[in-house]
Amino acid sequence: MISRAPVVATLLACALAGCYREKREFESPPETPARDAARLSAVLPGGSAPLKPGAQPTPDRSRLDENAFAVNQGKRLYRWYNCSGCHSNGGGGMGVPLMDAEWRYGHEPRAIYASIVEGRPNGMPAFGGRIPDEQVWQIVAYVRSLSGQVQKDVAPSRSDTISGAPPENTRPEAKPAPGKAASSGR
Amino acid sequence: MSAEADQVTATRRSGAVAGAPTVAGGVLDVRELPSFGFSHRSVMWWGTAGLMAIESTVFALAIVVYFYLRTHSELWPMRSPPPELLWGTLNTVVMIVSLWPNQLAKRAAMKLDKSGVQLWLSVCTVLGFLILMLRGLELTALNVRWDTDAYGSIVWMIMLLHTTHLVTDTWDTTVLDVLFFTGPLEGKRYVDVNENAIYWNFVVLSWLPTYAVIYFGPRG
Amino acid sequence: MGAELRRRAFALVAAAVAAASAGAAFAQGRTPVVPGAHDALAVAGPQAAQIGELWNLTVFICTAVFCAILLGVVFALWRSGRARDDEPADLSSIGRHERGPYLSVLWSVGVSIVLLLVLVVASVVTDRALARMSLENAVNIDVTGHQWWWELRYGGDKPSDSFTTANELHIPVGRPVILKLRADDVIHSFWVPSLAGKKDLIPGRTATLHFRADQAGRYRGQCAEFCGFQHAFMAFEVIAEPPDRYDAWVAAQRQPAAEPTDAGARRGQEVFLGSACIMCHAIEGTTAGARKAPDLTHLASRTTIAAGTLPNRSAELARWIANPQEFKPGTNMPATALPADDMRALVAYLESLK
Amino acid sequence: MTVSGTASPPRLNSVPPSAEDAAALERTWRDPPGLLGWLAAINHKEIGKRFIVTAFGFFVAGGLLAAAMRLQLAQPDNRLIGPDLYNQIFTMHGTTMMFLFAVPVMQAMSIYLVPLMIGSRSVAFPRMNAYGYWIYLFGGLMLFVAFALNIGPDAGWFSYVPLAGPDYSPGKRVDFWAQMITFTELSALIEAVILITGVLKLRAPGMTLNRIPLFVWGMLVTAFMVMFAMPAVMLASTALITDRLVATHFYNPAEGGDAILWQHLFWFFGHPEVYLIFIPGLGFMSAIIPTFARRPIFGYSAMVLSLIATAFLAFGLWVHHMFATNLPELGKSFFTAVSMMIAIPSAVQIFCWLATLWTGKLVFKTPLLFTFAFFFVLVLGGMTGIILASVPLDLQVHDTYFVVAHLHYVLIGGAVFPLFGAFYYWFPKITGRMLSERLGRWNFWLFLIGFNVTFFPMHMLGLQGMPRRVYTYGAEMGWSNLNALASLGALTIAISMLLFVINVWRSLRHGAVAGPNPWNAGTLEWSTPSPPPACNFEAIPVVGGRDPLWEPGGVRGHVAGLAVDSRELLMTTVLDAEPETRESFPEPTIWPFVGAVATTVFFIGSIFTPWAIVWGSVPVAIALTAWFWPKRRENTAHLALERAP
Repeated sequence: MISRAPVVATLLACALAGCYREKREFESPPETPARDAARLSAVLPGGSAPLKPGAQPTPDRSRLDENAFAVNQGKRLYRWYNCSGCHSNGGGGMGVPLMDAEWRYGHEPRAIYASIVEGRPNGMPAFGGRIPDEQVWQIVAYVRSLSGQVQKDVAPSRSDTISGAPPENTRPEAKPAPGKAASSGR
Repeated sequence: MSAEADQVTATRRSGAVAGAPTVAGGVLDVRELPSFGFSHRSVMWWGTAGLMAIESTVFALAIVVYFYLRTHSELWPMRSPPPELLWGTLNTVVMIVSLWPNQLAKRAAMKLDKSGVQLWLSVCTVLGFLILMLRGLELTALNVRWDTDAYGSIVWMIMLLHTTHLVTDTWDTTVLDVLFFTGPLEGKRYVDVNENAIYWNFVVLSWLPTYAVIYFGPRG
Repeated sequence: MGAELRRRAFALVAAAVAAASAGAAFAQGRTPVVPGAHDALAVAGPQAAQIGELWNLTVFICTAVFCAILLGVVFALWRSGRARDDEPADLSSIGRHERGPYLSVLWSVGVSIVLLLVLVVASVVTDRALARMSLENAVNIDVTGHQWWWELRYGGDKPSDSFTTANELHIPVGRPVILKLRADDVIHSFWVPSLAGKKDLIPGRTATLHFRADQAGRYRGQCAEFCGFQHAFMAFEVIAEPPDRYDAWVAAQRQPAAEPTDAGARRGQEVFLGSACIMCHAIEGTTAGARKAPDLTHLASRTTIAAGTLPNRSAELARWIANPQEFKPGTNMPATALPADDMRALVAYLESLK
Repeated sequence: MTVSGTASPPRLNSVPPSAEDAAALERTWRDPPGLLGWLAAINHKEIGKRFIVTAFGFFVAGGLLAAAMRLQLAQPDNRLIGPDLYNQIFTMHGTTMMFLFAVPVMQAMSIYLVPLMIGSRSVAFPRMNAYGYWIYLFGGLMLFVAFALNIGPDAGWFSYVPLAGPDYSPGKRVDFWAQMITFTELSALIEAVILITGVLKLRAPGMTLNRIPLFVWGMLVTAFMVMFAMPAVMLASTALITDRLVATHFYNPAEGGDAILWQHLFWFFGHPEVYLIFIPGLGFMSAIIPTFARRPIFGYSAMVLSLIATAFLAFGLWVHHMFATNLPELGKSFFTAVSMMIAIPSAVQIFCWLATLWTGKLVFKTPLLFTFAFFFVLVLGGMTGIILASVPLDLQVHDTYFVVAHLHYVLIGGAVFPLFGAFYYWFPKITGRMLSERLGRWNFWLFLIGFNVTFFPMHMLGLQGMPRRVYTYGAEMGWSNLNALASLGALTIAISMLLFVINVWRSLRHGAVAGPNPWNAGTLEWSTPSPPPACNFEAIPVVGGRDPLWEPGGVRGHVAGLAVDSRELLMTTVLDAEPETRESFPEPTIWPFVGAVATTVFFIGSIFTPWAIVWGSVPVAIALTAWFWPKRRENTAHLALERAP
């Protein structure tokens, strides 16, 4: 007879978590038509006029990193859009590593979103307008999983490819710290 | 004691049932029958046999999978050196040695010889834990991780499969051993010791092919 | 008339975009495509035909046996007597050899064995025949299964001769075709009932399938192995045409995409290259070179879009681009919301890719 | 050690037993009262009843899922159920029917019936039996809770990799599926060992191997098949879950794994599974037909031999599920031959039944009707099976609705119709009351008609190219009418099932009282009251024939000298069932239940973290040890009865 309420509450919480973790959300068309395509930057370093976040109000979908399907879609797009070309499986290469604790522009979903949409100096192209918001958020969720910032039961497991870095769902959480400009020469 | 033992062995030889009663006047009186029996006379024996049949199938299939995967890759082991022989071989030797006290425990049980069972069961228990320790060292010497490639995966699966058997039967032996010191005892417990010994034989015998596959599959 | 059509198309585009922007979950139903022949018993090639013959034999024998057994049951019911609920069992059979039943069982089993052997032999013979189809001067095509569409790569003497298309397999009538089957993600299965049996496309493996179409026509195929959300709409068309027309088609497909002529199309090309399309699609002769989705170099030459799901008309094209999830929930193509005029231009450009 | 004789406890002396002996036996073998007692129950009839009811519950659940599918497919381009939910529904339907209904319900029936048919007081390992039930129940509940939480598996009931692998099935859906396999297979393996041991050691004296009822033979063969088939799928699903959880590479072609390996392992289990659903069905047939033909079965030995032959052949044809995967020609021919030859033993049995009916005098009761459905439905399914066994034909109809039709004709015709016959046949024994014949006939005819209206059109749909597992189809494909018809048939089946439930419901209250042997059947279970007492037989009969209740001298006498105030059982020799020992059996205990709970925590935990295998095994070990540890009171009782060999 010891208060059953907390137990029930916990179970319910787990249940709902389970529900959302497994939800397969298929992209619905965005509310607002995207900006004029012609004015968009080409996929080039420091390309012209990336959209300003906020100028195009996009709904914050950072909660997607609690959704296994979205994170997995992010993983697929990370491969499809050749993010791995520079960042490899998170270990980095031409691009900065994404599996360590170092986040020059912040590790929060919105910051990563901005990095993808606006691009960053030293080679990160702006994908604004080329990758639909929904997909950007999926990639954001996946990128966070690369440094173990996503729950283990949500992060993807190994993929059907040559095993490079350890699978995302086995990575230790890297305590994110604002990167020092000093160590930017990577 | 010994007289009964003789009787046991005698009946086992002749295959007949000790003083099998017959129907007289529509009544078959069974009160004089023994209340437990060894080997195929006891349900435990059949239970253990079933268990061993199932697990033999699992081992067989696991080994089939091993060679299936081997035929599918031109390099074997795929990208890692074969496991080191030292601990595995040592463990195999210890396991084979452990068959002897195991056999003595079995024989003592058939003789319903309590002190004998206590002695040899304790020896088996100690050996069981020793073997588990060696198994721990073996796992450190496999030279491959389960997530390296398919070779590592199947090697680890087979090893853990057998380790599970070691753990369960060692635990089983320990519990029986304790019971023989604390009681309460009854005739059936000797049958349990007997079955436990048979099962240990199985655990050791199932290891021999496994050992060959794990350690010489990548070398052959 | 053409103008009229275009006007109606634009109206529809506007409607679609409006609906999409309003985030309308409900769909205005799918416009059906006109499917090619799609029936294992309506055969149009030697492979399917041989299977058809075996089918007739097997069905004949099986039906005969089936009827015989049913007759046996009915007879048993009819001739054996009825008993009262409390009637004592008839034990006369114990220890007695029941000759009649014994012989009839023996005979029935014997006959079944013989018939089974006939079927085994017939089956094996047919299997050999299927394997032995003559392959001289065959057309080689690489087929890759993707979730949820088919990539088709035609080889050539020179590397430059090879080209890629999707979801519409053109083959010459009367010439054998050899397909090299691969899968990009999960297991799919290539099946054109009217032409040949199916064959699985399995990741990490390569399978080959060969068949021949003896009659010109369109034959529908569909993925037969469950492959995820859109397994139901992973269809394709096999278009068997006379050799000359086939050669003409090949020649056309080898060309890069036509440069847009009118202003609308040119604008559409800009939209294409500046929006999400370019991330996955390829159009030979432009900077679009991604190969994650169907090659659109000659999109306008195809009769369907979205793996045989929609007819290739500007109206459907626009609705598809605006909201693919409406037609194929779970498909990997994202919704691309464009201003009405951009969408109009984009569709015009795609329609110009003959 | 050998304290036999001292203070000799009360034994069953007089045959037939005196009233107080009977009362004592009832006290001894009854399950304890109260909720704890309910959880501690180990009597095979109680566990068997729960098992049957649970399995039937899953049957209904699976049926509702099927109804949802038929609703979705009733019209083209239907948007009622989206692909995500539909994939979960058909996966749940297949999984439920195969793993949670078909195999378990057969074992459930045998848990209840076999001890009664072989003249025993209990199954071989009553506590294990209870544990097996709880494991099965928890595994099934886990799957449905997961489904309710949108974690329902969605990769099909045979979960082909890589679709079911880590890369293409994110989240935990498939892990729950794989773990459900672990639960049900564990339960099935336990029950198999229990059944084999029971049939070989606990038979009434005089019931030699060639006097065992054919149903018991069927279950014995099935149990042996389980022992050798189930390990394959356990190994496969373990590899799947480790692939998904700890990144092993069994099925990853890029790292030396192989997608076809899964198919080999799965079908090496999967095809025998069809037969371990089908063989008990044959057993039901062989139990019902002689009773209502009022004569012993024709060709007993031929029947037994063909059961065994079927079991062996069943392991030699798994590859006919994989003809489309590009295998070497010769191999395929071999599997074609075997797949067709397995029809022969089935044919032998069918002809023997025909001979029995032919030469018998028939009593038309509902159970017999259901056996006639077998002749129509199963035989048709067998014919389409021969089509599927032929490589070229299979390449056309494989993975289409033709296969869906075939497997339902085989499984429902070969197992479910006989099973319902068995329900009507043994319901009086289990409950003491008869089911209504009138409702029974309605139940039968609606089921038969509805079944054929549902599944026969699917043959045509398959030939017209409709693949299985599509969540909808285009109106342009011309599949609409046949699909609508099939959905109509499904409705009819649903109604007939409703009638059955009503029939059971009413008969439990006001069905006619059955008495020990309402059908004047010949086997032992009908010699004891309905429902049977806790000890099954107050005095264990000594058997002298195959149909003891029919043959003169079928019951040569009764066993005396077994304890009445302690759970004592007679062991007999394997071949000739000569009295051998009297073993003391364990009493009810809560530990199997606790152990099952611990095991459940262990299994579900290991879906989320491999460490659960470490910390989860501790409570399991504790529970099992406590379960094994002898209780003083029981021990003294046993010592009082003890007599060393």
